[in-house]
Amino acid sequence: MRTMSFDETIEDVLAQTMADDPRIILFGEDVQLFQANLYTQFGGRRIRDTPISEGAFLGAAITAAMAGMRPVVEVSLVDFLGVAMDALLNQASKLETFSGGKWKAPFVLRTTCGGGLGGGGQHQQSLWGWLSHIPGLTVVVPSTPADAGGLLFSALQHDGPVIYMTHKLFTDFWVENLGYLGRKTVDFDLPLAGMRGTVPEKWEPIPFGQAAIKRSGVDLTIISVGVGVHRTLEAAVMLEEEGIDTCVIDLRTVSPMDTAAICEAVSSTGRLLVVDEDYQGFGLSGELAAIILEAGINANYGRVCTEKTIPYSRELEAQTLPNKERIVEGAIELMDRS
Amino acid sequence: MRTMSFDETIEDVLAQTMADDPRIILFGEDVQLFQANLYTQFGGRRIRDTPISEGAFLGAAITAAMAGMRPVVEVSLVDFLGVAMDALLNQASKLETFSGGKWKAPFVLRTTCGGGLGGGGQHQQSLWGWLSHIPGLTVVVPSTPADAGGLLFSALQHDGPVIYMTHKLFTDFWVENLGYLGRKTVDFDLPLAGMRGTVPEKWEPIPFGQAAIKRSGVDLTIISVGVGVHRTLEAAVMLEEEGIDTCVIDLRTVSPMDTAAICEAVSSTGRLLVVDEDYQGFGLSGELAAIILEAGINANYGRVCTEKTIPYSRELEAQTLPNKERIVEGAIELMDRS
Amino acid sequence: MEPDLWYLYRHMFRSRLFEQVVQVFWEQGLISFDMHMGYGEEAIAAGIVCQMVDGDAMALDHRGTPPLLMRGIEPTLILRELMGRPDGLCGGLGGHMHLYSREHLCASSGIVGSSGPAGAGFALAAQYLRPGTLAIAFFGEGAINQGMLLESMNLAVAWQLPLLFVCKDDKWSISTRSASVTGGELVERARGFGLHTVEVDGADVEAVWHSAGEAMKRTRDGGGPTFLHAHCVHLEGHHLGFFLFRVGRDQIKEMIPLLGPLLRSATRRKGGSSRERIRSLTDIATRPRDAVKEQTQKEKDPLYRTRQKLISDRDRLEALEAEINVEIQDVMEVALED
Amino acid sequence: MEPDLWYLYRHMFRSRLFEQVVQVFWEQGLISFDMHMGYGEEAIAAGIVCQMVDGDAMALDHRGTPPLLMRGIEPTLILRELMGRPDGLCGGLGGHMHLYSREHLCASSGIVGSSGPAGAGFALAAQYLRPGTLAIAFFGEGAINQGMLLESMNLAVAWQLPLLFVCKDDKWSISTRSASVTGGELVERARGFGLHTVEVDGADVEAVWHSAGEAMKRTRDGGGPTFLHAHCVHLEGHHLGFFLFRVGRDQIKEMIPLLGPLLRSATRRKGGSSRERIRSLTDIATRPRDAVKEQTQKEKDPLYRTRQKLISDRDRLEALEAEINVEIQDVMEVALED
Ligand SMILES: Cc1ncc(C[n+]2csc(CCOP(=O)(O)OP(=O)(O)O)c2C)c(N)n1
Ligand SMILES: Cc1ncc(C[n+]2csc(CCOP(=O)(O)OP(=O)(O)O)c2C)c(N)n1
Ligand SMILES: [Mg+2]
Ligand SMILES: [Mg+2]
Repeated sequence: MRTMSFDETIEDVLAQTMADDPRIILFGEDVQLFQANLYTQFGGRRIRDTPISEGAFLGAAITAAMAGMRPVVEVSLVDFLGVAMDALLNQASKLETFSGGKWKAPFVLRTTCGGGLGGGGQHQQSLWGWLSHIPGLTVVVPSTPADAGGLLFSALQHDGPVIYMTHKLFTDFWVENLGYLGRKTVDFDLPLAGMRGTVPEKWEPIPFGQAAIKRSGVDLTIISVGVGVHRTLEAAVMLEEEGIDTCVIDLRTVSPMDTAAICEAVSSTGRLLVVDEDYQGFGLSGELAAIILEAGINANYGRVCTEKTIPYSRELEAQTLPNKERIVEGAIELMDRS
Repeated sequence: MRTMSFDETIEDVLAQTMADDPRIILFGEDVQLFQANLYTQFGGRRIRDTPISEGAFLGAAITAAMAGMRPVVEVSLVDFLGVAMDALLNQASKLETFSGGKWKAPFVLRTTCGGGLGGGGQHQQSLWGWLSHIPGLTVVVPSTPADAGGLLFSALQHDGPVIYMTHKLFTDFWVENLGYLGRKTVDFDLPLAGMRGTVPEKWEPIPFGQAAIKRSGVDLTIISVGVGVHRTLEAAVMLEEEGIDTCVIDLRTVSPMDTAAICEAVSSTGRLLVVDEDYQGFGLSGELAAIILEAGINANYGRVCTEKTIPYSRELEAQTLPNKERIVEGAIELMDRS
Repeated sequence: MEPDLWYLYRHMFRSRLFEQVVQVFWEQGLISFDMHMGYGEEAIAAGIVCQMVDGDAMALDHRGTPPLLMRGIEPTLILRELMGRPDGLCGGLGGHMHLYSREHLCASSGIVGSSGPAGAGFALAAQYLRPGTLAIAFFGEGAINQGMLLESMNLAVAWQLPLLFVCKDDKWSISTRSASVTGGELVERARGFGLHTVEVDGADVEAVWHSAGEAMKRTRDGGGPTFLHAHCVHLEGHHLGFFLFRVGRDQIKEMIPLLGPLLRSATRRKGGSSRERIRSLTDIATRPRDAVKEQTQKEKDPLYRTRQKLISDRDRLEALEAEINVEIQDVMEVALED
Repeated sequence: MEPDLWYLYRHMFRSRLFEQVVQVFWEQGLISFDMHMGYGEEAIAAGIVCQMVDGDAMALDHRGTPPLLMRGIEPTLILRELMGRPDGLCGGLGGHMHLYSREHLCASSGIVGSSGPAGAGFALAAQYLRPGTLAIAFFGEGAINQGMLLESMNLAVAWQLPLLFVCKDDKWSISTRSASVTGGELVERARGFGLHTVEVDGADVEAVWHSAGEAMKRTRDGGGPTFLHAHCVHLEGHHLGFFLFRVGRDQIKEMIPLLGPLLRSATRRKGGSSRERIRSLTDIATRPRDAVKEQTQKEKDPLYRTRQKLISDRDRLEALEAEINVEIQDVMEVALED
């Protein structure tokens, strides 16, 4: 076991797989300097800066993959996918069906998501549930360095499009470059346990659709993903003090989802709280409700999500994103209900 | 009461409101010929053809609205919004929050949705649940001429962005121009009761977020929207023969949703089947599950949705979209479960 | 070098005959939705595709049939795909706007402009995996206002991609005169992005062959991307059964049912000035006539033009045509087999 | 007509001073995220905005402060907005990338390129509601590769919108040299869309005033849209605390922690050739230095340039500066009040 930061993990897996597989190239805006180490090792032919043309270069990643490459394409923030959505909605996701199962596009779209740095509503969305609505896309949201590495390793071997989402707060790079920016005068509620941690000596793929049980408990199941997992784990400690024993599940991949693990955990506690930094309506929290109802599980259910556009003000932002306090409150409310 | 087709209804409301309100202009690809009557009455200054630049002209609709106009912007099929999603995801939906509640963009995005004409997976998506995930958008999906008129009337008075979706199968225009195309050799399963019907002498706005109870029943609640409502009503007749008494609810607006009506109907029957032509995962069907669970309603739940990319083959298409048979089957399964 | 006109004509004639079968099948209801024909652009396809080599790739728009045929894809597979048969090119799942052949590196899409990014991705893969090969992106002049296509022109120049952009300019996008929604001259626009450019009469297969050949040679040699602007007509208009053409061809029969509503609109109380109304009416009356007239000029039909050059050797010509007739007859019969 | 240089300088100086307060607040942690400054583009803003009249509109990018100030928006409101205060311009909900003023018809967005469509919409409304007024769209040279901006250039020409496109070209988009990802010359590109074009030294406020004035007059008179290409620098680089500038300014301190990983990457077994690696390392070492050097040339600082022209009347100059100093001091104090 080694200890690594989230960023180092991603770089390590990329460096290793790129060394082994010449079909992997990486492109996106500013990647040469943002990924200076990879740029140094692999040079400008395999690490390419792009124009600010997400529609063109994400679209190009698809056919490049179809023609034998394994592109890793970076769109710095998931919010920017609005200008390139056709590539996901109508091209990448549909290729396998349209070609009668004969052709697939193995590329990885790396992007960051999530809030907590005071960046307002247009630079801090999560959107994993939104993207998962489209059949044909794999959506990955790791919450620890070990998961980040194992899931990226899988993504780079997967035969279809994978959207690999990194929450900004996990990465020293984005926390520094959108948050601190050299200052000591600002403070962020960082999920430290997700930013740095032990990782295996040798990378092994983590299969998609396999949730991680982060904590077992008998009173209540909380399901989350990304930074929400860490907020939930902190809340679970507080809940323990209230005598509430919480089971915490990290989905790790939003699409596909680990239906079996979800159903098992919820049916054993009889209570489900979803903690989701993505928007509340028509997303992950709803899908989880449907899954347990479809399975015929009778459970108390609540959700702590982002209900509306994220405000810029740090104070309002903190209230809008799922935080410890809201989670504890939601959990207690759920316990009281029955 | 008058009898009108779905198309005539929309034209009638537009003609009336455009005559009364000079701020209403209409633009989109081919609207001058697709809306030849309005073009004749209002001329090329108010009915404008656009280049195939959905990103630019949908984006322009927002600021035109902010600056005092009331644009009706047409994107012929909802699938094409992939190329213009930024305008919805990051601009229109967020303006009200970003401006501190001081500025809104009153425009109507008219688009068509849905399948059943053998148009394959890139021209027949529904996406109302997907669009509703984004806070700040109103999403309207009428299923009768009367609702189409009343809801369009409301949309044209609303102070924020409204996505007004017309299912292709309701409109003579699209059924002819994407389906029959002058042929008598093709057949479609048309929702006749939604294509033509009585409408009020004088248009009255229908408030958003008010579902319609299309049929009452004590055994099972089926909630749907768009053409699904008609498929469900047909299925309800078949279910009646099986001795199952079905309550059918037409949401009419997907965002906002009529939570009260939903909860009332589901708690009285104890069973909910969602019939949704949009994709199953992370969408409307999930949100409905969450709503009833949040309300503490204990219900059997099932869903009949579009589970994957819509295939081109007419036969496979018919199996993929929610059809009578699948609805009946889903309903019986739900009845059997308890 | 000079092109082999007999060879080119063979391909063009074969494509024309094959599409005539498609048209018959479509009229019989065996093919659904708005079938877009390549009638009229055969010379562009032939002049380019006949110079492609193993490893070259193509990104196609909604008129993919002629290039696919000329590239060597089994006609029966295409026809069966259009019929939605499981033994079609894509298992009947793609349909006429989504024709794929992995072995020939051909992809299509029904989203206007998406062949730009798709071509760029193919060309990118060519740079790494198949030096000396190239990609072709086909699209119409209407597509040239779609952002992602414009982006991909820039991307191709920035990355010096081996990519030939082929704009098949029939002056119309559906019912819109493209000039009325397009600024500047297309060749100048492309040059403004730093592309090599060439303009050619797309009905003259030899001219296309020459200018495409030169551009393809340059791009294979690493000389960067080219924009080829080829003028053409579409003998059946936008798609089979297109209303503009039905009206334009049979004004009396097709216009009469439209007249009542049009005249009612023209005389409604509020609206545009009478000058505007008259202008709209004139426009509505002339567009169909003009469209048909422009698209069906004999001397712009590449088949007619090329045949004129070969007619002196009538025996050879008739033998060739007879041979292809037999082939296509056979294709038709095989396609109809169970 | 000649510009009043004193008047222009007043605006420029006031903007500079105000932004210096912003910088101090940001350094103190009172403002979050990546604050983008207008330092260096004051002459472009002043030369244009000072010629705007009532009813004119502005679509701004991520550097909105100078134009907003010059347009007459209360500086305290802006400052408080940047601080996320409820009494800010947008109630603290928007933040520095989303500054709106309804009464001044000003809108901003942090999505690169979106000021194109936004400007088009404002201009469209002007055509209907406020003939003789116009809209300005501000953006950087990096944005010119974003599809929706390119689309809006075409749309503006097609609709002859009263719109002035202002490209503030600092040669850099974040850490990328824009020339390395951009094909052709920008002015030629714009001309290829049919726009009027003008190129100007953006550090020369009189030159900007003249060329913008002419373009604005033409567009007010219905002469169609113009593309104004203005060269400038950004004294603080992409945003405050930007790593490229930190490294470029203090190579020793900032580069040292990066060196270890860089050298390890440079010497890893597999990867690029040693020539490629050396090229990458050189690039990484030179980009920061070049960026700082290019952006901080005194003679490209519009404040310095303009001041030189006024310095002969030192008393008046100092009085003016003192007066503004007092105003901005006051703004700062008021902004900090509860
Ligand atoms: C993004 C998008 N917008 C609109 C459409 C609808 N559409 C299909 S073909 C077409 C016209 C294309 O015109 P052009 O590019 O000139 O090709 P042509 O049909 O004339 O060959 C349009 C608007 C679409 N498919 N995709
Ligand atoms: C669609 C989109 N892609 C990427 C970004 C990230 N981004 C913000 S500013 C910027 C560079 C813009 O460069 P330029 O247009 O030249 O403006 P400058 O910052 O140099 O003034 C980028 C890439 C974004 N905000 N939006
Ligand atoms: Mg065309
Ligand atoms: Mg720049």
